[in-house]
Amino acid sequence: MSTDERARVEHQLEALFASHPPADTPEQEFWGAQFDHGLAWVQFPEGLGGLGVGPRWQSEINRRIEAAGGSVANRYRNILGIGMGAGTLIAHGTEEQQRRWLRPMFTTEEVWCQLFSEPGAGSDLAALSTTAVREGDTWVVNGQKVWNTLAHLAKWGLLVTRTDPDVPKHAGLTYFVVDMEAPGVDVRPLYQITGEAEFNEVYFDDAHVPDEFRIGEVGEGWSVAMTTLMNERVAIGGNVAPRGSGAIAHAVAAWERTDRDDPVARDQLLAYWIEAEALRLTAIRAGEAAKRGTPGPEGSTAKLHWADLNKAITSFAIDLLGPDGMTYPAGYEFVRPELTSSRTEDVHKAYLRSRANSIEGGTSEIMKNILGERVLGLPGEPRVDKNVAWRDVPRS
Amino acid sequence: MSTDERARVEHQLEALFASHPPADTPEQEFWGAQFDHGLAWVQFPEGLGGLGVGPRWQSEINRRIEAAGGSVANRYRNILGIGMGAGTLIAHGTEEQQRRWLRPMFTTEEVWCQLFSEPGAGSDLAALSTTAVREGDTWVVNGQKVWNTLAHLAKWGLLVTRTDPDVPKHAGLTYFVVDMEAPGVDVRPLYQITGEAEFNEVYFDDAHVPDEFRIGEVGEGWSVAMTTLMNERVAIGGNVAPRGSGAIAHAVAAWERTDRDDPVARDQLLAYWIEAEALRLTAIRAGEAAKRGTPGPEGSTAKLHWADLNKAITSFAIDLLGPDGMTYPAGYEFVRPELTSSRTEDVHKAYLRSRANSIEGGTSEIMKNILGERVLGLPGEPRVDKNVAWRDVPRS
Amino acid sequence: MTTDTQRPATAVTFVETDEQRQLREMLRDFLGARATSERVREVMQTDTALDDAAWKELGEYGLLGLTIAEEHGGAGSSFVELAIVIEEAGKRLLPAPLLSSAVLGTTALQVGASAEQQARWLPDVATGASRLALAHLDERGRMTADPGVTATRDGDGWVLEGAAGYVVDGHTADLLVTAATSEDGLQLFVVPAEAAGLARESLPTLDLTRPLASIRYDGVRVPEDDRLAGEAVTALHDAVAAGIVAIACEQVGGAQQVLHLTTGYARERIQFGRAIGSFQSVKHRLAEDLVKLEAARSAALHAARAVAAGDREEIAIAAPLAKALCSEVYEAIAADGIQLHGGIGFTWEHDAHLYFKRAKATKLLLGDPHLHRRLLGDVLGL
Amino acid sequence: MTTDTQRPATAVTFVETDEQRQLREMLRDFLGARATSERVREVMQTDTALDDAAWKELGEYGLLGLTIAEEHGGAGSSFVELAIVIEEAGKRLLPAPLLSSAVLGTTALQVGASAEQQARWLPDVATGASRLALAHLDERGRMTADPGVTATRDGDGWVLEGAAGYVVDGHTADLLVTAATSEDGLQLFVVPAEAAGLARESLPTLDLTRPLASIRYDGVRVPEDDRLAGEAVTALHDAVAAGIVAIACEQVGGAQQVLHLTTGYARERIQFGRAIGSFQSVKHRLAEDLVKLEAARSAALHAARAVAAGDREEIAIAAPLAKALCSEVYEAIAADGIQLHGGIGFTWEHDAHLYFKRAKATKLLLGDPHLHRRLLGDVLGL
Repeated sequence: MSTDERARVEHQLEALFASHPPADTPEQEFWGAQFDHGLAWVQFPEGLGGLGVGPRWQSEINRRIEAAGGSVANRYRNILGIGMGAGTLIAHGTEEQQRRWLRPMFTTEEVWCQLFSEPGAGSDLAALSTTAVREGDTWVVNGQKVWNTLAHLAKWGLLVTRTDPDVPKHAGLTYFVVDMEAPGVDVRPLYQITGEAEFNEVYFDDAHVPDEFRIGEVGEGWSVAMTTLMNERVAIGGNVAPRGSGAIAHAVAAWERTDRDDPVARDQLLAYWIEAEALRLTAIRAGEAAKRGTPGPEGSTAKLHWADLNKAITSFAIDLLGPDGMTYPAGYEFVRPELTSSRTEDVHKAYLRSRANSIEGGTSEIMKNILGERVLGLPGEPRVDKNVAWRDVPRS
Repeated sequence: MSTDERARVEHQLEALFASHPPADTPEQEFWGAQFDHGLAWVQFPEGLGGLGVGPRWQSEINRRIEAAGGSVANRYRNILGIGMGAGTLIAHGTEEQQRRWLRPMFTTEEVWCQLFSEPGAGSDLAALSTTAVREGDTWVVNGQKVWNTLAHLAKWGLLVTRTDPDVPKHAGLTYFVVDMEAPGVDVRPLYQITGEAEFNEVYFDDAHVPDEFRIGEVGEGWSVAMTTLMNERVAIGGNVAPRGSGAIAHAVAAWERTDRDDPVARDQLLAYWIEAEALRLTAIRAGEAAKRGTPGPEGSTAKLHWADLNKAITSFAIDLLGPDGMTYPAGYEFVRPELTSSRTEDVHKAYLRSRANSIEGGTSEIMKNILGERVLGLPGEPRVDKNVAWRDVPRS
Repeated sequence: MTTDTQRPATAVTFVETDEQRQLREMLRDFLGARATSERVREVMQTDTALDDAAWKELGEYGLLGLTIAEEHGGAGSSFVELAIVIEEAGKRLLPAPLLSSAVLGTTALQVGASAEQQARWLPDVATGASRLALAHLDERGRMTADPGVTATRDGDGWVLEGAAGYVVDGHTADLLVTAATSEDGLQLFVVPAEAAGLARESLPTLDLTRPLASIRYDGVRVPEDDRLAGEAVTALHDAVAAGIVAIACEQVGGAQQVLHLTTGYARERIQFGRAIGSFQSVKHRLAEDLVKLEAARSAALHAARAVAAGDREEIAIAAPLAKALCSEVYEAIAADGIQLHGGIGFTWEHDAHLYFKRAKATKLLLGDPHLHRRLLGDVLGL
Repeated sequence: MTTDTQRPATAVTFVETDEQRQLREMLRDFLGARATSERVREVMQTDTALDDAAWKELGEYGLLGLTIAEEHGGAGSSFVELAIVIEEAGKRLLPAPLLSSAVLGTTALQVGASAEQQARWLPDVATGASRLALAHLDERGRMTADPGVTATRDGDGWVLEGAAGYVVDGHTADLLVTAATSEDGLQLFVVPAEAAGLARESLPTLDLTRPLASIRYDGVRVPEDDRLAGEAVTALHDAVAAGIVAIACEQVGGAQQVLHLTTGYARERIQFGRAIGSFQSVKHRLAEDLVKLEAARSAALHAARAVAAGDREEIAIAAPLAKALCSEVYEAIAADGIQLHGGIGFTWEHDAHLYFKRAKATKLLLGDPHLHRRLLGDVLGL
């Protein structure tokens, strides 16, 4: 079966490369052909960008495309669609929805964004209060979403709404795809402490969403949203950076700008270097274990460790700069950065940007709950918001 | 009134010193006379060791006695009686009980101990399960207490028991004085990680306590116990140690045994020195504020800060010793130390002993709850043990 | 450890007089009304980043010359009062040159200038009509290095050449108290900002509420009368010591305000049906921050009292101690301020980042904690 | 940073073979049954503090000569297998001279002894009949100092004079691999414990499960045949590197066991009607400990693989990295073990203190984290 899968993949790759030489075909045209050959999401059904084979072939396909001079940049440019939306559509969408949205998503002709978090629903996402009220075949949406990467470029949004406030919070949610260009949808830049607007706020004021854009059943929005968030983890994973790269490179560079004669700073630098390298080794270990199907706790500790270490190391790098650490050479420019500025080359910006590492994608507090409860098997806390109608639970 | 109080105190002091010259009178005899002159607990009623004046005179009286060559060591030798038991008897005891117990307590003829904590009731003291069952004029006590300083020397114990398991935990407690020499009371040394037994375990096996030894009403044990614990804080307070003393002195001494050429260790030493000095200044500030009747948060932070800092500094001192830190020169001797070994001159022992600082007298976790809720005004957690009969609350 | 450092610190006391309490309350009201978040943000994004209106009002209230003698138009109060102003201003991130003019510049003149010189300059400083800044670092901003400016005698006066870096409020000062090396050693000169040959450039700062400037001296001529007549080394040393203590007090004010904001948020922000402050992860972090804050406060208050008492021996211990500790405490509490506010704490619109940046910038200003620990160790003989 | 250190570490992998997994499970069962808390406590309070029965059994199972070649009676396995034994023994605080004999002593002989010498000594080491210890520190126990022993030629042999300190298991070893300075530089000698002029003294140790001894050499005569024929400096260096990595593996085992014990307690201990592990203060602390443990485990496993591969360039990075990190992680987790157990964790009867003491003692054994960070910095050119 595995050799059979290999043969099918090889066959399609050969055909794709023959008809659309990766190095010479315009990007979007190539991605369209890649989709048509079932090499976009290789585990998806045939006709929907896949071949119905094991997902592990995808990384090999991507490597081969890059080796042949092609691009896989669509995966980054439309990360929320390709990485998270597609899997959600496959799991919960109708075939019509899948046919409508998957191909232009993969070619990046239509960019996607995610509309989950709200000012009042961060860690407690299921408490969200953006409402969708049915009027015949349409839903009328009101409320506010926040932390929406790419929303200003997106054609489509993955939206979770509250459709029934009279049941416990997880039970009253419904999931939609929303047209970001529809009337009543207002996207505003959200400036962050770096002076950049990597994220947006999205306001809904009587925005209309046709019922045919609903994903999953009414009231099933939470499980659809969970599918999206599961896909997030898969989308992010991948290669482990080389030794000495990332935040520690900033600290080493800052150290090399000093007279390199302070043993106290050197000791701290080395302590961080050690921790960064140990975390890198852990990521390799987690990758090996995941490949062998024997994932251990090391996979779960990495995000938490990375967030806290990143913050500590970039802050230390600024300290190493001494008086220059009081400056912000790039200035606060109030612009939108190219993509996310998480991996910035500017140590000052990296320092400020890293503050969000322990907030975005699950705060460190939530990650510790997860580690404590799911990995260490510790009991949960008494819950005051279970089995209570959403409208009766206190909210801020 | 204050000048009147001064005059009365002066008068009694003069009379005491005249009849019992402090330097020439045997200790216990002097303390008996001090009691009879109302100078034992000056705020207590006349005839019960006091003069009914403000408690602030006591520290001056103690100073004067010491200056005159007398001793106030009874306050340390019988700390649980004089410091905590006496106030409890005054607040909740009958006059007969006060007359019976206060004088020999003050002279140290009868040493007292406290029997509150249990293996299953540490931070959650009110969950204790040692039972007292009434049989006519006697109560039959069964159960186990732990962390009982001085219990092996004590004639009397301050005991909290459960007398009604069918009401919520705070409501079913009753407080007694128990004769430590009575049948059914078994005191065993509790060895700790230093190899010493500073504490005891006390086992009750059908021990009989006469009802006349009950302090307060049946079911009122919690509020009586709170009085005892309030008195604990007052008993401990007092003078602020000089700059550079305490744990930091161990670290400085250890540093001075090194070649004093390691800038990294020096930086850490100074960071601890700074923190220790800031904590010392905070204690002075808290004392001033308390004296002026305007206590601030600084009074509440000191215990927590001290515990954690003490542990960190003594551990660092051991590190400074290098290979010698792997030794334990005193050996593990399984003896009872003189008094408490909290202030030991031996850095190795101080290091091990300090581990308990963040556990005894309220764990650091409980102290943080108190700071967060009482000082910062943050809300408490949902409680699962309120308004539930004690016997129905889960216990370990 | 030498025996000197073992001496009981004679004057350790924290008692605040009624007047001091009233001063603090007055400032709390004044700054609460004037230095609002909106106003601070408005000012910090201007070129000068100086709240002129608030500055004038502070001058009218006599708060800019608190430590200046009455004969020079000041209030003749002590450094403890000035520290209260600084602490309260730190709570509100007031963009005003208190540190540069009322502390660094004023102290340099008080210690280094002759009576005649003080009479000439200090009255305007006390009213706020003239703002001082201290230019004593080289372009790399190092404390230990010689200043980047040299002074050469030229007839009756002097010519200054070189550059000074990281001058706090240097771009809005009227008089630059400039440290320069001459043949006779270190000298301090009072140089008008508009002097010929003097050029100023603002630096892009991490903390927009505290501007920094580079100053170039290109053949700037200074008359002998404007060279401070006293001991320049002592004057500079005392000015920096006072500055360090003032920063520590400012840090305590800022840290207290962040903790206040964050605690308030934790009481009100509800997730999972509960105020987040009821979760131990939040509650205990805030409790730990309170522990740190109270230690920092003790250190800063004590250092301010040592400066007020002019107790050089105690200042040598208390000042680096306060700067090292308060810097780290402010940074930790401000970082928690962002984290515990969650996403909103990472936005530009929320104030958490303003404190976070002020904390980092003050940590690195006039010597980082590591440097101050080293200085303290030298004093203690450790 | 030099380019060398940038090279992709060629052999970074953590895959465990089926045999390795089986070995680990076998040890878990064996030690779970043999090295119980009662047994460890019984042994640690004897004069030798050596579990003779367990030692013999380990020898019978062929676990004492895992890295010794089959021709010398060993198993011919790699250091990865030995590291598994060490890690599992660390979990149980097994009082047995694995580190001293199977790692330090064995490595020194493997690298420094001639084939004839190895054939003479290693077979007995592999069975456990002969126990090695490495005496290479001076009486103050410093790694950087010259050994405290000097060797002088005397006819066909040598005479040793001086003292060695902090010799792990030195009081129960049969053969003391002794580092001494001679006219020709450093030499290693294999000295029988019963040699005339050799005196041993046990030190009172913080960690009763790992004995230390001082050894005095008072004119001890050693034949030339018992001087290791190879490069003494290399042999000592490799022995210490292997020892450092072994300690890191032992630390990971101990830390894991403490975390396991503490987590179990947090699940079962009820206060305020709830398991204490449901409180975030406890839950989050344990989660943070898990994060540290997994990082430490990666570092130790990788270092063991580097030793197994004989990749000196990678060992130079991986060994100090692992020792520095695992030392601090074990100490932190063991300290939390006491704290989270509350009062019972402070008693002698509970095992928490045994791990706490082992953690501190291993932190200081063969160089503390600070030293290893410095060594790493030198290798990395930082």
